[in-house]
Amino acid sequence: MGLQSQDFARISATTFRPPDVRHDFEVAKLIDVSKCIGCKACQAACLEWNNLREEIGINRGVYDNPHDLTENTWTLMRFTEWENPESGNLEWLIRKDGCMHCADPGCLKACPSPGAIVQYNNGIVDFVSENCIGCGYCVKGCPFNIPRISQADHKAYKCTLCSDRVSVGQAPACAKACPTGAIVFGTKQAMLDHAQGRVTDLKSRGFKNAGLYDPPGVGGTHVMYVLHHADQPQLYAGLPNNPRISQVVELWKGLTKYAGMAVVGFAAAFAFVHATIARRNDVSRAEDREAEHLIDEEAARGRQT
Amino acid sequence: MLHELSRRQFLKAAGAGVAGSAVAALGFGGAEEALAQAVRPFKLARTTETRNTCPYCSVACGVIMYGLGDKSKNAHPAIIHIEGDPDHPTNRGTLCPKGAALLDFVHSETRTKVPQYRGPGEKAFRQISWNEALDRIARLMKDDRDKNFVAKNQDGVTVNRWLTTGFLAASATTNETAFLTYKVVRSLGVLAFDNQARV
Amino acid sequence: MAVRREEGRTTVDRYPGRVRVNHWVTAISLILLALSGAALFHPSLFFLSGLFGGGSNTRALHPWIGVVLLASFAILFVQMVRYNFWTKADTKWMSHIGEAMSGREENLPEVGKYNGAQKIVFWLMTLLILVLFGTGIMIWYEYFGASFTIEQQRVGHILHALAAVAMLLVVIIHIYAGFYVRGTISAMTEGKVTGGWAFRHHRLWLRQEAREGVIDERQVPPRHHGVGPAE
Amino acid sequence: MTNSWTDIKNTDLIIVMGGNAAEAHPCGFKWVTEAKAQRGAKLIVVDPRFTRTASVADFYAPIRQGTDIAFLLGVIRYCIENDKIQHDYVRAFTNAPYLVKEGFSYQDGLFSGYDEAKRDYDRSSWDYELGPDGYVQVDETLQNPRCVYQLLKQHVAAYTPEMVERICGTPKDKYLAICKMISECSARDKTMTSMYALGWTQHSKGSQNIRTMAMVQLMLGNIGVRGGGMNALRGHSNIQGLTDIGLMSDLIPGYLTIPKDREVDFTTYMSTRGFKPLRPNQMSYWQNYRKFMVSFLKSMWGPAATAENEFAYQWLPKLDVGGYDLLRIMDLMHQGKVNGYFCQGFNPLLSAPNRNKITESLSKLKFLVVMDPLQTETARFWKDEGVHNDVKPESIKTEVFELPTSCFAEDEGSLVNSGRWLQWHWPGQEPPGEAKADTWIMAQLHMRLRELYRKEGGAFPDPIVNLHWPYRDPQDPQPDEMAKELNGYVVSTVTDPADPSKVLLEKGKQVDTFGQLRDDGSTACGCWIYSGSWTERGNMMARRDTSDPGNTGAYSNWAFSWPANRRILYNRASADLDGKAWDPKRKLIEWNGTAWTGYDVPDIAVNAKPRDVGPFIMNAEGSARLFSRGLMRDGPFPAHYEPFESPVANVMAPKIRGNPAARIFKDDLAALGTSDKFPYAATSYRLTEHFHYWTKHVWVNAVLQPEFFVEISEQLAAEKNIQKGGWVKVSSNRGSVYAKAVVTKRIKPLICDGKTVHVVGIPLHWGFTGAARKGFGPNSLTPFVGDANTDTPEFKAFLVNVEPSNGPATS
Repeated sequence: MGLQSQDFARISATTFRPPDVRHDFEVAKLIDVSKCIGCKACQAACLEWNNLREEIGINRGVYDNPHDLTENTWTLMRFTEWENPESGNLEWLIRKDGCMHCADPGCLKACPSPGAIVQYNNGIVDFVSENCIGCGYCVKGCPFNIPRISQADHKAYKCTLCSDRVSVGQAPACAKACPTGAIVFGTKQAMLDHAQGRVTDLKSRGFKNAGLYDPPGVGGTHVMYVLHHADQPQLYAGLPNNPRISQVVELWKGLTKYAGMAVVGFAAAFAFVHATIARRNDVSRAEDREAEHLIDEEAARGRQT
Repeated sequence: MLHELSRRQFLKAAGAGVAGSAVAALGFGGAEEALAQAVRPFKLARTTETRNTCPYCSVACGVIMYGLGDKSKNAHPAIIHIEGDPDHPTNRGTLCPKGAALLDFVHSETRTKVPQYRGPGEKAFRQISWNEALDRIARLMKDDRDKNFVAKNQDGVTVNRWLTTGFLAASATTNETAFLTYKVVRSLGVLAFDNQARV
Repeated sequence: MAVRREEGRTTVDRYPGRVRVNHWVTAISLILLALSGAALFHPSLFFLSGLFGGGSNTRALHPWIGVVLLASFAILFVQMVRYNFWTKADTKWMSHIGEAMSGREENLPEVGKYNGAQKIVFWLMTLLILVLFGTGIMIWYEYFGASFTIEQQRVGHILHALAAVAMLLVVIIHIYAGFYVRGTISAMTEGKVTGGWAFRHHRLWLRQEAREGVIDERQVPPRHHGVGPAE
Repeated sequence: MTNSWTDIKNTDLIIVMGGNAAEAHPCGFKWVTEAKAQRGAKLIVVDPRFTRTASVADFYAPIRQGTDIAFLLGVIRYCIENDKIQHDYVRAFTNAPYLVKEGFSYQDGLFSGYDEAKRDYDRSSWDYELGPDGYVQVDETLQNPRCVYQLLKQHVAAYTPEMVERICGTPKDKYLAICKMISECSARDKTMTSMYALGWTQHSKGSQNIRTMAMVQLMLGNIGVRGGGMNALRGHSNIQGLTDIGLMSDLIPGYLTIPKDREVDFTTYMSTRGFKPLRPNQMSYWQNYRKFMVSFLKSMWGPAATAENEFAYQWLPKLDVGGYDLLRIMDLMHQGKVNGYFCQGFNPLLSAPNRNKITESLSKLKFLVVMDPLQTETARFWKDEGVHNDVKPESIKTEVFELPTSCFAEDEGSLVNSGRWLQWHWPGQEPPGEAKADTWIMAQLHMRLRELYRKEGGAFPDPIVNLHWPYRDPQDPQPDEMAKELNGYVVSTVTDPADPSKVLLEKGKQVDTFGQLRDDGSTACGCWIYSGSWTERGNMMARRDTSDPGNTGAYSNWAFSWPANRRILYNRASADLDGKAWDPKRKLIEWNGTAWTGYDVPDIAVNAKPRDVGPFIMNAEGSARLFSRGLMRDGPFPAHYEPFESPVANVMAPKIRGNPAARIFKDDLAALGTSDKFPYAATSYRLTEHFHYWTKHVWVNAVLQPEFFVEISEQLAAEKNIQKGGWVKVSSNRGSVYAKAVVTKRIKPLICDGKTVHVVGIPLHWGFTGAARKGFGPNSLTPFVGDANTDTPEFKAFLVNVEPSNGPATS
């Protein structure tokens, strides 16, 4: 089953924007950190659904296992023990890390390979392996440090938001599995509404800074968090405070790209023009003869010394 | 149609209308593959669904097992995926990290597959047939029972007990298995009978 | 190295074989790097990856070609560096660059093996190749992805891109000059130039070469005395 | 569970104590988050560790393991002091007004009648004052100093917040905050639910832990109501079923009991079990004991069980001791008194306490048979696995059989969940290799034994050769056949005595309810509480109707719930004396003037008038027992006792070690450690990533939690110079293990009786088979002592020492 270009909002490394004629529902996944018990059901469901198996690691004195995202581990619980200076209470902040499916995806912007990264109209940002060349540009493009390159097949991998499930009307595997309903899935609007209710509840329970994490810097995301301390996202295993695509990447993929093309083109053009107008730079018969004389003189001088 | 569209778009961008064919020859072809191949096919289409219950804790979540084959005579069923049963009142489709990984339990490399026997002092198991195993076990049981069965206690009261062989029952077998086990074990007069309720 | 009197013409040796080989290895590497780099640089040029057997191969080959370039250029550098030290004359020559470009060299000072512009090209290439290789390492994800922070790699990318553009400019100038100044190409094909060419563009150098002596390769030497093998 | 998982959404306050629901039962815990979301309910967690349940709690307080009784008796004291009890409920539905015999007393940590030599009580003084009419004397005013209420008030007086802090290490302010939250649930329209598990049972006074909370719940009027109850979160998928069906030393299916030696015949046996009401016109299931028992015997021995031979009563073995539980049998094995042993899906080498003793015991067997879908350590107890199983195979003479069995995915039948739901499931594939269903294996063994006894004769063959075996294929009985036996069926047609032409029960038909069972042998029933699970209407356990009228969470047409498809036990107590719901918003059943109607099946007769019959019909009193008479071996009231291994002395009775009535064998007493050598208070538990000793065989779970570790506080780590993620050696007086150290803020040192107590957390789940890294279980360290009433091993409170180490490889 093929998709039509109308089904895409963005396609990497193409100089055209797909005709924006279809308007699917934008979907989103909402992760309510305050409801999360860190059971890792989402990790298990992800590995199982995507037929991935991670290698069996070791214990490093923490609950985080594996220790980081990998080409097989597309989502990961990150545990933070934090003593709240205000209440004096210990808080165990547990965040499900993984692709945020940005509205303005840095990975897609950085990708040099046509169609290796696509964004569907429903907002899902997907990697297309057969087009991926394994350059790792997406890693540099991502403000959340999510994509991982497999050393086995040199392709980039990350959460697909279960685009295969969503395409047949099912929720992502992690969202379906989540025992406490900390992960919910639906249209972006529905998720925003749901989040409001959660934030109100949390405020009523004394978390006065509770709020939604839907960072505008990347145009909002299709994976959002409800945080009890939305004023300090970095508490949650370094969730970026105000993520945006790196200026350097913007410059590299913006100005440099076009300026570079222009400059080189200009140089070529200049040469062409010069070649046509400038006087031929050729050796004249006269110079040939003068050369002979000069050679004789110098040769003679050479012999005297 | 799709093919045309993207190709035309690209050529415009490449600003090389004439060179088009050459370009194609050079192997350009990214965009339309993306369009054609983007989404991984849904893996559960046409698998056979079977309702079951998670065998771990006592929440007893409903699960759906997705199996290869359509139950036709020659299709050997094999479970390829397990997911929560959305109809189940308790788990409503959710599963914990154990339940979500049940598939690897069913297909675990360290599942027992053949009867094995280890003789006195031996360092390893060796495979034996079911008949050898069961005949031998029955013989060992009968000899022990005949030797140590207590029909009457010292006061001459009928007690009909057999104390020198014990039976630990499972924690995850079905009620039906449990009852058949109960019948067989109690009929022998076994009192050293226990289950995993405490641990 | 020598000046040779041949049937009907006089030539001056400019480049021995080993230099010519290095030059062409470097040149070809540069072209391949430009093509593969361009494929990854701008979507509208991605089709160039077809030349290398697709995107993945392009991604895998580009850095290795870079290694080849570095090696061959390093040798070239050793072979040429001693002719490329800057002199007052070069400064004077550069001040008349406009005349040179419009083909009038009468008022220019006599030039040795290389003129100021050529020396600048030489040093620019040296510098840019070093930058390109350094930043190239930083963004060679397959082997060095773990050795640099993502932020460093981002900077690496943009520097690599800028250096590459600059490199292209230098290369274009170098190649164009070769064509514009007639009689130059033979230096890197046959390894020699005509006496007239040397007289016109590198007179000082011609003098030195001539002093070294002249080899007469004609069948019938003229009665004219004073011709002998160079010592 | 008195209630069900789905009922938890109806609560106002959840207290998780003696358990870790979020980690051990995540999908059930969902209903806690539902209650929080739907009703704004609050969650309290009391645990030695800040668990993943605590991470989503509204209030957390630490407690030293093994001191829960002191904590909860203090709560009762608080409720009485502050008049936060539901008076009508307590007066009408509990035995608070009942008078207790003169002679009952409690002092210095002991109740009247203690015999130190026997470590047991003479419980005759622990009973009610009976009137001439044979009924209990009551004082509705609760003023009589001998009434249960006054005795309880006196009993709990010592458990002041200061005393609780001294014993439990729970800061007073936190403790009082919790008392306040709990006590508010004494209001008619507020309920609390208690979710507990092995954190309460695995103690030498486990049963009393649970009793104490049950008493709190009764004082608050929270038993029998929606969103209330005592909810035991059973650890295994069908451990409820195996207990119901009585796969225990002293049980017969449906909680009937195995005869004792003194019960020489059926009449004597029945004399102590028949029901004798303690209050006027009280009813009880046990009135029907004889019917249940005879029907069970008929299902065992069919035609061979006749009125003439007491329905084969004598074919049942008789008990000479309390029971041959796991600990006792292992001890006998250790003494060389056991020759053969079967483990059906059970891994005692890692599950039973004091692993070294278990290894020695198993080594003394003639033969061991293990039936399991997984390669267990028990089946390999003889295998030299280096530090992970340090034995010499050549010196172990035991014959071992490992029989491969099917797993859930390959078998059919029913499981009973914590909420007493019997749910049917279907197979999705064939067992791998030569693996077989347990039913086939048991049938094969029976067939062979029956054949041998028929051919050779031998010791008392009757119960074997006559075992009722009515299966289509005797070699391979099918689940539906056993299911129908369990439900019960009519053996011979029963007609109405008044009018013999009127057939009441037709031969061969399934019974609809245990009400139809007879004591004359005309019915057979494997397990009376399962009656109604497979009737003439078919398999009720396979029902999948998700409708839930009134949104009560009862789901009455989903599967089948014992008894009689009742979803909430003691539901009569959800209504006041006159049968109106305590809380109209949470109506369950109500008296409409002529009958009980509502969302659940009433547990008293549908037409039993409100003030006539008490709600707790399992008890002869018809009311709940705050004072348990002689029914608990270790006291009619709970009292604080330290664990057998404790870092501090019992501040209330310094001379007493452990629970004075708990059974402990001689060598095991000697093997106990003391806090001078083993200063740290250890506890064992499950992690959410794993299930018991199974999921280490599951690749994905092995990835999520790959390696054995112990958890210690940052303070202890600093004291002992232990690195996060470094190796430590943990040892008790019975053995030692190597583990990685998880150094965490989630465990904090406690101050108990002025002494700093460091808690060491030791998860189970690791062994030497499976996909996960090789490791150890806490049972290498735990003491071999059990609860006074159930002999559940004391896994949750023991003493260890912790030292930095280089790990098993180099040590």
